[in-house]
Amino acid sequence: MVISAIIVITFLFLNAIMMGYAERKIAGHVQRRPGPMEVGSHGILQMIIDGIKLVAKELIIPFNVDRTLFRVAPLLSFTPVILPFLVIPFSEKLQARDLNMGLIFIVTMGSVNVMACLVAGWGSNNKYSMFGAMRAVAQAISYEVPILLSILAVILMCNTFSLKGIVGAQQKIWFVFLQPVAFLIYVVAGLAETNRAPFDLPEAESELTAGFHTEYSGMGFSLFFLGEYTNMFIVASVATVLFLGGWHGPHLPYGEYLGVVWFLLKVYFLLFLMIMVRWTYPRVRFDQLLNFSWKYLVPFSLANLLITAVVVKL
Amino acid sequence: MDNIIKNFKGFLIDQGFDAVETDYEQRGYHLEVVLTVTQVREFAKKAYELGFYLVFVAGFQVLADPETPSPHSGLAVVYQYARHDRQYRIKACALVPDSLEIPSISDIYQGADWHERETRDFYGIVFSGHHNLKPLLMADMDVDVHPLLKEEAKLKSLDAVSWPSEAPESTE
Amino acid sequence: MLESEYQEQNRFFLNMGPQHPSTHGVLLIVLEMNGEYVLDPQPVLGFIHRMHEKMGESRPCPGFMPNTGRMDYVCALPYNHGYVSLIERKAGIEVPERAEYIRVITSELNRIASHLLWLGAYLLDLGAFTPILYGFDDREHILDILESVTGSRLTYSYYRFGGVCQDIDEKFVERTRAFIKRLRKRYGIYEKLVTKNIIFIKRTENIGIVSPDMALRYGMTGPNLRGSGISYDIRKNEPYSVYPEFDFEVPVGRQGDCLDRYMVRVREIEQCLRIIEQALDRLPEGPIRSKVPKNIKLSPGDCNFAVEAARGELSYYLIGDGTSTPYRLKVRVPSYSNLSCLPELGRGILLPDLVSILGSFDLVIPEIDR
Amino acid sequence: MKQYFSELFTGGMSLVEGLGVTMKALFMPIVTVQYPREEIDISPSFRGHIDLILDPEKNSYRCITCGMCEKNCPSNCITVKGEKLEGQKKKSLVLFDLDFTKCSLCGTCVEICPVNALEYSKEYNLAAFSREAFHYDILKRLEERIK
Repeated sequence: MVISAIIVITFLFLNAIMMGYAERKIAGHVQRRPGPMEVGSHGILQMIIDGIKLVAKELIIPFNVDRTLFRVAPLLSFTPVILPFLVIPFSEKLQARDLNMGLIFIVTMGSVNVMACLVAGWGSNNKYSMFGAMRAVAQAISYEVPILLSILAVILMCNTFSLKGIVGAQQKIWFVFLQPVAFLIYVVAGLAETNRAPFDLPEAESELTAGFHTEYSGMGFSLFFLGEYTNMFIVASVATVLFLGGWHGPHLPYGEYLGVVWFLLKVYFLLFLMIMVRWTYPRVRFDQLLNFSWKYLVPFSLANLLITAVVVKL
Repeated sequence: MDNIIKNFKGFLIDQGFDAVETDYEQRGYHLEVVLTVTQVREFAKKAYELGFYLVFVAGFQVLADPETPSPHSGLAVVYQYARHDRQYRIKACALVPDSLEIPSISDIYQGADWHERETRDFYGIVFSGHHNLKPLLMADMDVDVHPLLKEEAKLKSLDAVSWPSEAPESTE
Repeated sequence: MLESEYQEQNRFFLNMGPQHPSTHGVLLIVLEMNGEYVLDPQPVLGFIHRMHEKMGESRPCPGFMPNTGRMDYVCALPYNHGYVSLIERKAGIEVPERAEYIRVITSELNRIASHLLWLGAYLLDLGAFTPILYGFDDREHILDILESVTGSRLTYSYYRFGGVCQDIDEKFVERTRAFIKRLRKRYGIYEKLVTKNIIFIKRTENIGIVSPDMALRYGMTGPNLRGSGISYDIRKNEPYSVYPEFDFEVPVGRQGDCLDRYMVRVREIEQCLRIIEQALDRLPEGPIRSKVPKNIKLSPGDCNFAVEAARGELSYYLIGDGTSTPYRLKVRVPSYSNLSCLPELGRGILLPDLVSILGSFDLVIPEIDR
Repeated sequence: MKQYFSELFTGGMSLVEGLGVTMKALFMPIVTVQYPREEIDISPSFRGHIDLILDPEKNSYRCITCGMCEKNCPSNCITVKGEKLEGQKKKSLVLFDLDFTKCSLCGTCVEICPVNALEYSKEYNLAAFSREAFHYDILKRLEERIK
């Protein structure tokens, strides 16, 4: 138990470091510049140095903040994103617990995350943070709906909430081909759920300076950072499980373990797309974001669900 | 020159404004108007009706002239107007009386708001009727510092900084 | 009644700036807000006020030359152009034709550089990170070209009374032509990445509509005015230098929203390229500097010169007193008047829209504060 | 209703197109210069701070200490001092100080010089920890070059 916990946490940090590095490198090349180049060959150690810097930094607690909430918020953002690792099936045999309500568990944990934004924004005693928090909550609430609806369409097709069961149902054909609309809706809503551009309104740099984590420095900030990347990983891996066939892929020796290779490949492909999207588009406005959810995503996912239900019944 | 311009000049002459056409090549504006303090708003209103926009409001300082018939404090305000549709630029100038007060035109041309505040900052000219005459470019604590006021020794009389009163057209 | 009381209670103030990412420098806007709605934005200026006008009055007129470029460092050459033309008009100095052509070419290059920088910065305000670096990529070529002839990259101080300080050569012409070709090829990138982008359109269309009457009342000029559908460009309406010899259009917008202001600037880049092309084709031979007296005397009387800077009408107003030092030098900067409409324009809009409007005005704060 | 779908479609297409641009850029070569390791050539007309021209005939400066540059400098950043040394007809330069913290690089001094004694240096790597470091003694710089 302890060992697997250590493995998960190590993986979390590694993932965040890799993602941070990839993000900066990809951003660099998209903008026709090389990205980090100084620390290590091609700047490969840059994120480690940055991590050390953040850890070593003084924790600044501004005047008049709610100290408890201010300190709790980074933990709140980090803890719930570890738990879903319990149920994610990396390959056929690499899964800590195959809960029969696995999907529900992940979705629940995913919505705890927004609490962190709210608490951080409220506790910071800063108007910009408060704006960020309010936006985060409104955004999370309106985007949970299309996420759940698009997930439901998949559930209808395989009759189980167990993640392993869902992957197993995609032995022959991935659900992305059967449920393309649900997949698109899930990815878009997932971007909003993880507060990534173009839906990064809670931190909206050019409007709210840094949104809910304006006042955070050092370790507090890096926990938010870790939380964000881990959350991205979870959203991408759920998408992989639900739509991209999980660990399925061309046959590998020791497939029941090495399926993890395919799984991670798919996850990181999705993450790559998410990064590219961030470095391409402007940010949407707040009311447009909500409108988009209620006017496009929800009706489409409802219609999709309806059609799925009818087809499955037939 | 077409109708609006003619109309405008006619109006100015009728109203007793002192309007002189000037050589554009030499001065960069077409019409020079000397306003009295009471005419400032009237002039702005007419200019607005005829579709002129306000280019800027600026002040300048010359030697004070306490003698009659035209006593002034040495401060003057320059208004420049221009048009969007044709090449026509007007310079209007008003000498500020001893009370240092001149009516504000910021309710006619909202753009004059900041220009007037700036002029107040630099010269201490008070624009009466301005809704918010706080320091704009200068700091709040420097309400009484007016950087563009010159020392007595450097001041020149109004005549010394104006074009010679002979019409410049005669230089053929 | 109840509602207004509720509104009253929920008002609060938010300081946007002077270190806010999207105020582009040290501009402070005190926002009176209700939730995310801006009730009353009041700009607070003067953080980098340097009293350029006083400096102009306290030294002989050639000494103010370098200052002009410091006011608007993004588009310094039109500022130089206005000032040298003013002194030339005042002192009756003739300028050789070749020098005027060079001035036009370099000024227009500088204008493109300014518009490219603005394009990127505006998109940065709207949350897209990449266009600014593409803009910088193109702008860098312009700066290289300008550096090869002026010797510096930002604050050029290139023009002199009666001409320019360095002649352009074949290589400059070649590089400029190559750049024109290159930039035309790059239009597609900007169009696909920005102009057509649905998120961008949604963020700018029908936002911050400046009516023609409002533009007139506030004395707005430049692309901000042209966005409202009024075709007013000093280069066309009050031609100076050799601009009347070139064939170019003045792009105008339809209704004066942020998208129109964006489109006007983007289309203006193409017009600038056209002017440069024509100027390069017709570039006359000859001297680049006329004989100018060592000590320029500014005769008594006032004089005005207006040029079209990248952001609008730039007017220098000078009162001479017979010495070589201006008695009074007023600089009318475009952004000052453009920004002054913000309190009216920004009433009752969302905070992100305010950012969008601010960005679309293309503000350069040192120019406003002078 | 038609508009609803057409907007969704054109909007979606525009997003895909935008992604295409950045995807393409991802695989294009980089255009930036890695400054401390790579350097680009400085344009020959680059205007750095001023330097005295080394006259090859005299193997010395051309300056006649007339002080025109000092007088005409808009920022008052040049100090020129000349003294009549023994056994010489003309004044010779004893101090040519440039206060680079004030200099606005306008080039007035170079242009006004009656004997063309000044040029622009090509130095741009200018950084120091104190203000005083930017008071360049140009005469000393020239003497170092002569050596």
